[in-house]
Amino acid sequence: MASILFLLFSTLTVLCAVGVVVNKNAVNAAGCLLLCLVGVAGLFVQLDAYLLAFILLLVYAGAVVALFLFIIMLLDVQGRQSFGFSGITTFAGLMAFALLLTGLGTIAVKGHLDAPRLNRLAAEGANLKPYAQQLFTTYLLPVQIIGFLLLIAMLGVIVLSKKHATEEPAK
Amino acid sequence: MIATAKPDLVTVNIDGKEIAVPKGTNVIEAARLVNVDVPHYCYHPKLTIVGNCRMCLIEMGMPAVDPATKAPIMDPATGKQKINWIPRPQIGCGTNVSPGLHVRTTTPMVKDAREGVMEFLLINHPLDCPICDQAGECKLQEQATGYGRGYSRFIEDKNVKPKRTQLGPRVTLDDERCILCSRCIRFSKEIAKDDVLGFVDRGSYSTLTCFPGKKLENNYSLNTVDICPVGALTSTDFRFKMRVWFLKQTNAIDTESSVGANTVVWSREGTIYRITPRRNDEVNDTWMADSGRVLFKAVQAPDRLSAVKINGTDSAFDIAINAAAELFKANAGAVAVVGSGRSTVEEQFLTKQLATALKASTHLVSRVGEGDKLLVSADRNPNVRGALVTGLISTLPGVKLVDLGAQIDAGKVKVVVTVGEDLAAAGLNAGQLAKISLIVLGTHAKSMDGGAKVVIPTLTAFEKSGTFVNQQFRIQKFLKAVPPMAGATDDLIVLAKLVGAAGGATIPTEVNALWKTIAAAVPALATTTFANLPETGQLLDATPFSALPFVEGETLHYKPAQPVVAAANA
Amino acid sequence: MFDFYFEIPLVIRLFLQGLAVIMVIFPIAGACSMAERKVAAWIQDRPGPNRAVVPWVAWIPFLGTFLQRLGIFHVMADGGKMLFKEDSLPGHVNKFYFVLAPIVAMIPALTTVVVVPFGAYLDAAGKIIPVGLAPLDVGILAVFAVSSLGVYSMILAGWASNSKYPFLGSVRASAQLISYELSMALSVLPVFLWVNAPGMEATMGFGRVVEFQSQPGFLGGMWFGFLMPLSAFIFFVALFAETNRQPFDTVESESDLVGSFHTEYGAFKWGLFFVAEYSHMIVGSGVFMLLFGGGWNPLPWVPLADLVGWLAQITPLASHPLFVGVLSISIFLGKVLAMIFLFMWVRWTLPRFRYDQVMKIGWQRLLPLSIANLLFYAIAIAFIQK
Amino acid sequence: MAVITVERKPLTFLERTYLPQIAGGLKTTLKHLVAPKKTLEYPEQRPAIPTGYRGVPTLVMDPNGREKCVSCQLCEFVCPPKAIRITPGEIPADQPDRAHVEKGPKAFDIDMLRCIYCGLCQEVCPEEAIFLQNQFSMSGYSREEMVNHKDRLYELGGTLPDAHFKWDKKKAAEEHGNAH
Repeated sequence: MASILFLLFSTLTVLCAVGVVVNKNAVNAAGCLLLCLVGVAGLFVQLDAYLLAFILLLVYAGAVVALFLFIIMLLDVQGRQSFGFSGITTFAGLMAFALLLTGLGTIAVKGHLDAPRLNRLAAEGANLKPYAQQLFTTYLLPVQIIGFLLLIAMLGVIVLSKKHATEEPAK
Repeated sequence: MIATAKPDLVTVNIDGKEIAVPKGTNVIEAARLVNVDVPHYCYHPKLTIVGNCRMCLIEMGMPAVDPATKAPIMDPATGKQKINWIPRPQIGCGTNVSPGLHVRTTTPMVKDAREGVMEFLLINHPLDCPICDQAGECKLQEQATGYGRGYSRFIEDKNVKPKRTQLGPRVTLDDERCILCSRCIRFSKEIAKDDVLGFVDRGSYSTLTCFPGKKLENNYSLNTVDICPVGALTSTDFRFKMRVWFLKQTNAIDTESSVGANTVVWSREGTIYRITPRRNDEVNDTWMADSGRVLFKAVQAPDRLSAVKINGTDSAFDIAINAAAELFKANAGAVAVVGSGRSTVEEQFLTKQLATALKASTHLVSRVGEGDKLLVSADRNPNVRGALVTGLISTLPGVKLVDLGAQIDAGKVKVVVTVGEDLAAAGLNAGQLAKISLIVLGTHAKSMDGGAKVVIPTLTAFEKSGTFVNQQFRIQKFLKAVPPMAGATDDLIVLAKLVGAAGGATIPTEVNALWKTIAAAVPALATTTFANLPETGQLLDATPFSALPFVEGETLHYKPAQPVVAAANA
Repeated sequence: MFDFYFEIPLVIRLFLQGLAVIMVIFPIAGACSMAERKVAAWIQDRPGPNRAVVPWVAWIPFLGTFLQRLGIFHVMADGGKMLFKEDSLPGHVNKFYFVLAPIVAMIPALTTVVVVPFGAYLDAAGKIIPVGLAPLDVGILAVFAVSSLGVYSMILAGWASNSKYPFLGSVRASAQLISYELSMALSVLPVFLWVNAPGMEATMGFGRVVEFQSQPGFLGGMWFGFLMPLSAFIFFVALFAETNRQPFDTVESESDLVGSFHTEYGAFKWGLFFVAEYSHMIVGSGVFMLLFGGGWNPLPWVPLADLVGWLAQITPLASHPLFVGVLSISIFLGKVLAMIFLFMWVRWTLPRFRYDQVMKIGWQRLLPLSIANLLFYAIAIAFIQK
Repeated sequence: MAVITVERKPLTFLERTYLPQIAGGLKTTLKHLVAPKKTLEYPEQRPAIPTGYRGVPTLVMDPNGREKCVSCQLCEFVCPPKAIRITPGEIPADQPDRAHVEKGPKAFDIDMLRCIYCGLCQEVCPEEAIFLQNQFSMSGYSREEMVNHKDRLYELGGTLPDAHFKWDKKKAAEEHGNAH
């Protein structure tokens, strides 16, 4: 039962992940991304990590991808010709590939988690407390810094988008 | 002051406006020339004047002259010659103009007089306008509106007189509506020369009736209906059929004989309801024969042809034209064309073109009856002279198609195109008809349609525009009154297509465009255009045909140029 | 007595339970559309739909007429119409997403029910056990997460319709839903701060919340709606916005957007959108009642257990788990339906906000208010529960 | 034109929350929710038709049950949308009670898809034969059904009192003979 579900969700996730990259139609790609996230959430649920699953859904599926779609539709980018690889995109792609390889290599080499730790995670996975505790103790500073960075970014976006209004004299 | 009169004109003053009119004109006609309406009932320009309706009362006066010295008496107030106004109103119809005559039609006295006359005319009138067929063209309605007082003081019972009296086969009389103008009586006596009508009894018992043992049944009886100013005389045929205000009037020509009486066709939504005469003082005055008024019934006759047929089976127009073309090709040089004196000038022109293209002989069917010396002439074809003018024929047609019969018997003719003519009735026998392939353009089913190779339905004179040349060589136009019947095709289009099928040139089929072609091809019509043809027609030069023995005798406004050749073949 | 049921394999049992819940939710959502018409009519001094009738029901002397006047059969007539009328597919639409959108609308609407408990029973120990398909620890998060996916149906429907008004509607929808999700989430946090008292196992489920509202004592028996009125208010307002109900139905505003995202839809696909909307309302009302309205407790300070105790004095049958379950589910359903009536009542009372007003209320009023509310309760709870 | 500047009072805090107004509105609607219904249940309950109501045009009979229309076609003439179509006909002389009227409609059609209920036909009728009465619902499944023929028009119109008895007087005068 569990393995069937795992296979189902992992297949869905992988196929949709490929779909995000391969799809020329931006709306289809965003749809694939959404399904991909749902698949990942399903995998999380199987690990009894309900909190992660639903936060993933709430933040990424519910809000971020919705905004993606929103912008794709507003800009109507789907008819555009795709750009070829330029120097910088090739470089970025290679970097991303290298990072992916590194990650996979790391998991392959030392990704094996010992059973007691897994069990402990499984027991606490469904519970809020460990997450909260970690967030508000060990990782308080990073969380705050990241939050602050996001706030700055948001302010920057607002300032940039408001710039037009000041440039064009109001009548 | 009064201007010097021209030799044959007299100058009169009507409502302050001076006008020179011919001597002998009465005041109503003179006033009409200065657009002053003098209301009248009994007066009719083509009938004698009796002055019995008293509606046309006017105030009249003459310039004052000193009886002793004959010197004009001047009015010190205006500095003009004084007018001696007659203290009583005078009738306009019975008063002929005289030099210096002064007429007033708007004074209180005239107004009072008219109101009085109207009141008397209306006291016994049944006021049944909702039922009356004259409503809408009734002089009594018009003048009650224009000159009446607008209300009735008559509270007594109205007179009762016979209603629904049949004066004759075509005329119904409602005596209650009669205002005793006697127009009908005078018409019967003077124009129709059939004195059958008269008044009986006196006072308010006066009643119009036929003389004992007589009936109003002459061929001009319906003219009494036309001239009746009220709804007393009504046409039995048109009675209660349709209100006149719904009817569209289209100028037309009576097709029953070569007189070419001018008519108006009254129609509504494609249905013709009646035909009335149209005034043309050169042709028919204001009259027409009863027999011409029922011709419209042919339009919706049950035997109207409505389907193109090839060998008796329904087909399509283009296929029929192709079939005709094949017949023409297969029998080149053995084709004859029978035109018709009932066709319009345009159709006869196209028939001529067809004959030329086919190198065919042309024939015309003659119809001769007895002329009634009034408005029905001996030649019952309306347009034989059109065939002469367009060159379709050069001699008058024989009574029977003897030539054509002989040619068929001799095998020289194998295909006959007939334009609206019944060849069996025109003199071909069954054996001759069996030998030929017949192409029929016709409006109504005829005896030989079953044997015809190709039948193409065409239009009656009411469904198309065109021209006729009458016995006076007067070319007169008529217009399309109702839309063509479904399935029938305009003769012009059919003929033009046949000309094309025979290998001739393309000819326009729209009347105005066609007339340019006709004007170019026919010298006698070189200056004529359809659009500019006057309502009263245009006289053509008759001299090239003066030697021909026309059959018509004398009719109204027509005298034969030479003694009538006795209708030997009649 | 029901042992045979528990012998059925779990998967099938879950499937049956899910089906049962859907079989309840779906007709209620359909009936809501009828109720909406009736409420609208009553508020407008009209009798409302009262004509349709099934013959053999009409023969029942009193009840038949009553049901007919109530318009019950119009639901069936409407459903039949939706099913059988021609389902047109406009030529200019993106067919795949056009068909997908109403299906996507149904998924979150029916999935969220899974984590919402809708009743309770007393176990052998006399402990209240919530009844629900999947009582998760993270219940409220699951509801938020899954219901946030509902926006996709509107976005897809609007975009796939390939027409002006639906697209504008879908753009509004996505912005509005995302805007009010923030306030909504922040408004419920004080409740969970309160129920996650020190020393207790951390949870974001609904069971604990209802449990907290069933305690003895003045504060204990008080529903959170009274304890945290501002939270309840913010949640309530945000709920209107999230379900696109008047006065926040700018998404579907007929006067300026024709029909918004469902302009191009008809027949059954259109009906699915409506059922989804009412399902959202039902689930939203349920969540509201669980969090702020005492869940299946009949009255404030009168927990379900007390009621069952009183009834058990009359008849011992009252303490049977089945009876308690039915009783609690009825109470809860009654509350939910009352809440839905409130939705309708508001709809036929208030005019629609302008879109800029909606955004202004969301970001400039409700969001600061909910943050202040959160801070206030965080500090207050910190003091109380220290 | 004088411009009156109306000062807009600033809203109080409570007003700016909209809440009192919303509560007031809910109160109003709640009252209506339980208030008695004000609508008519149409097919069973019919509205009272005021006098002078212009419903479907109909033909009426006189108190003797004779048709009043003499097919003068004035209504056909005046009808703005040309909804009326009359075929006039002669009343045969063998109908003793009606022959003196002479003329009556052979066919009388009113196309209710064209009729605009303007009432001009009633106004113009010299015989007071056509009335726009209180019939207000016309429905049918086909265009043909929506054309009221003569029998239907009389069925709808019924008999109306006649103040004039014009034709009876006419008949009496005829029977009485000359009125001298």
